[in-house]
This record gives sequence, C-alpha cells and structure tokens, in this order.
Amino acid sequence: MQTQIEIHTAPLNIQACTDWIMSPDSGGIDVFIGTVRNVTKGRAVLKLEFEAYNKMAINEIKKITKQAFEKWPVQKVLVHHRTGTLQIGEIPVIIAVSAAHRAAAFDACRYIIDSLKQTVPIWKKEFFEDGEVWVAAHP
Amino acid sequence: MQTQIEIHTAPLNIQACTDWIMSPDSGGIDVFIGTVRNVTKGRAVLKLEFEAYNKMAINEIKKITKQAFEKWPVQKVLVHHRTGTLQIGEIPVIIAVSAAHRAAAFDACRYIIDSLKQTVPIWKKEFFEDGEVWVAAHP
Amino acid sequence: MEITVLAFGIAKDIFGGATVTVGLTNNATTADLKASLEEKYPKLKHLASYMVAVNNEYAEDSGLIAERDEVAIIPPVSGG
Amino acid sequence: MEITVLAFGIAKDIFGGATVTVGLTNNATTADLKASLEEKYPKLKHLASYMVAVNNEYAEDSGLIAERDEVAIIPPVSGG
Repeated sequence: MQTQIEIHTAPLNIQACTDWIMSPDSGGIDVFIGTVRNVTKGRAVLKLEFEAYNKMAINEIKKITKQAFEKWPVQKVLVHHRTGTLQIGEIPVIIAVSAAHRAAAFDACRYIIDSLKQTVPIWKKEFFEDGEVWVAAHP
Repeated sequence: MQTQIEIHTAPLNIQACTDWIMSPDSGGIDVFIGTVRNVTKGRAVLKLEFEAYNKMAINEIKKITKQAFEKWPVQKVLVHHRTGTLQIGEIPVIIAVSAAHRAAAFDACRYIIDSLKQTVPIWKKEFFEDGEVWVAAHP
Repeated sequence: MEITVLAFGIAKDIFGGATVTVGLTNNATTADLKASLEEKYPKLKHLASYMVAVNNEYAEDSGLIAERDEVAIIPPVSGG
Repeated sequence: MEITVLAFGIAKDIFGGATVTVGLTNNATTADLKASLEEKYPKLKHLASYMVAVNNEYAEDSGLIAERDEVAIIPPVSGG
C-alpha cells in the first residue's frame, strides 16, 4: 500500500507521476488527467482558480485512497492536485493507480476521482468574460 | 474524431502520448499504460516478446477506435503498441482518450484495451527460467 | 469563548476575509456556530450546502467545539 | 493455385517459418485452406482456436480465397 498524495502550486508533471507509479510487479496502470476546458455549460472560460484547505484536503484524499486499497487489489496510488491560477489546457489533477491486473486499476482510479470531487475540500472558481463564479456554490 | 494509432519497435513515450491527447476543449483524459509484469500465474517472467501483423493490427485497432467514437462522446483517441523484446517494467501498450467529461474517457479507454486484447492480431511470448510460451495459444 | 473560523472558496467572499471571529458559549456545538454565522452572514443560507470542519474532519451538527479547535467553513467542494 | 500463407506467433513455430505455401483448387474456401493446413500440420488442431485473415480482415469459413489474396493464419491473440 504505497501512496503519494501532494498538493502543488507549480504545474503538475505527468512524467514524474508515471515514473513513480510504474513498478516491476504491476501489469496495468490507469492514469486520469483532469484538464482545464475552454468552455463550461456553453460559456467560454478564460481561466480557473483553485483553492484548497491543504491539510484537510490531504486528510480526505488519504481516506479515499485507503478505501481504494480496501476495495480493490491495487499496488500504488498517486494523487497530485494543483492550486492557484490555471490557464486553459493546464492540469488541475492527476490520479494514477497501478495494479497487477487492469480492472482494479481502472475501477480504483475512477472511484478516486469521483470521490475526490465529492468530499475533498478544494474549490474551483471559473472566470468568464463577464464575471466569475465559485463552482457548485449555489443550487 | 482524431485518432493516432501506431505500432513501434522503439520504447513507447508516455509524455508524447499525453502531449498529443491534450487539447483546450477536453476536460478529462484517461490513459491506460500496460507494463511487463515480473510474474504471471506465480511464475517468474524474464522478458516478453511481442509480434504483430502490423497492417491488420492497425486495421483492427481502427475498427475499435471507430466503435469507441460511436459509443461515447470522446474527442481524441490514441493507441500505441510496441513490438519486439520487452524487459520487465517496459510498456507494451499505451491507450489515451480525451473527452469533455471524464466518464466517456474512462469508458472508452477501458473498452479499447478490452477489445484490443480480443481481436487485434498481436501476440505475446513469455520467457521463463525453464522455457517460453505463446500466451493463450493453447486451451 | 472566541473562535477563529477559517473560510474557503465562496465563504471567504461572504465573510469578506479568510477568517472570521465568532463569540460562542462554552459547550457550543457546530449547529450553534452555524446559527451564529448565518445570523451575521445571511448569504450562507443561500449556498447549495456547507459543512463545518473541526480539526480537519467534517463535523456533525451535534459535535462540540472547543476553544483551541481549528474550525473551518467548507462550502460545496469542486476540486478535480 | 499456390497460396503463400503468412504465419504469426505460435503458427510460425508450427509451420517452421514465417510463411508456408499451400496448393489449393480454384474457388477454394477458408475452410479448405484450414483442412489442408491441418492435414499437413496437425498441431494446428491443438490450438485454443485460430482464424484465417484474408486481405487483413478476419475471414468466414465459407469465404473464397483468390490467388492474389494476402492470407494469414491468426492464432489466439494476446496483445496489450
């Protein structure tokens, strides 16, 4: 049960993530890369800003990765999240999971990103031509 | 509907794959990386050899990626497969899928690797201390 | 007791700062803190939802708050 | 007609080479090719399964084979 959980202000590095996750006893690796999209609900997005309650966010991500290890036979789990201002095309999150067999890697990776979006105290503000909004803040 | 399908004798390059797959209109990318595991069914593996019927393999991979585009709202699909001798930890296959929303990327990526293993004319030989075997050749 | 509450995301905008100080009775609960904040900052009630975290853990409404606790308002999260 | 059949994976081992030449009557089908090969190389029958590809497409047993077709034996695949 190896995990690497980090919150960075600098750009995330895909190669560093895959280097860490690879190992001789794994057969399948699934990597999810979130990217900043140029549009949301039909509105052009200029940039995003991410804010995290760092200590608690790491705490909550640890809970999720622990659950992933309990649910699936996975070997290593990596979660890197970025904070600060991100331009279109930049990477807010990378999740990587290795396992002996690919099904566990896929299932766990998807579970981790789905759960992260529900419970981890990180917030995203979208900037538009004509304003800005904290995502999901209002009904 | 953009695809990049390649069969290489040289080592696959993860960064080149993720560079190609990223784009301003995508929000989620799923990447599957197959790696050569040091053990199979309890036996230590020394190395693998992959052979492909290249032209037909590309053909069959194209069919699979076309199906993926029909089944899910995905944006770009990349499949790189390696042939030749691979050492433990090396990468036989990288599949990358981008989509506006992550569910489609996950579904399509998993569909492509599952289908690839069923229909694409590529063969793997496992080398052990005491012999070698073409995988799945015999019942 | 005086509690310094950390604010994130839209809560920071609502409070007009990264922290806000609230006066609570001893043995106050999370629910008491929420009531006090909502009175002072009615916009909190317009959020889709929000939680209180005490010492980096989500807190139940009935959970007690002590003077040295690290308390934070957690508006709807949207990471990833 | 003479057909040069490409072999891959374990089929290469069974044929003792990357290609094998088979004499077939005109209008021969994939099934005829299989029967001819299985007679000469009985080990083919021990495979979990195998397919014939004609011009880079999997072929039905009833499919015809023409002289200029690119024909290949496809043992069980194991890529990825």
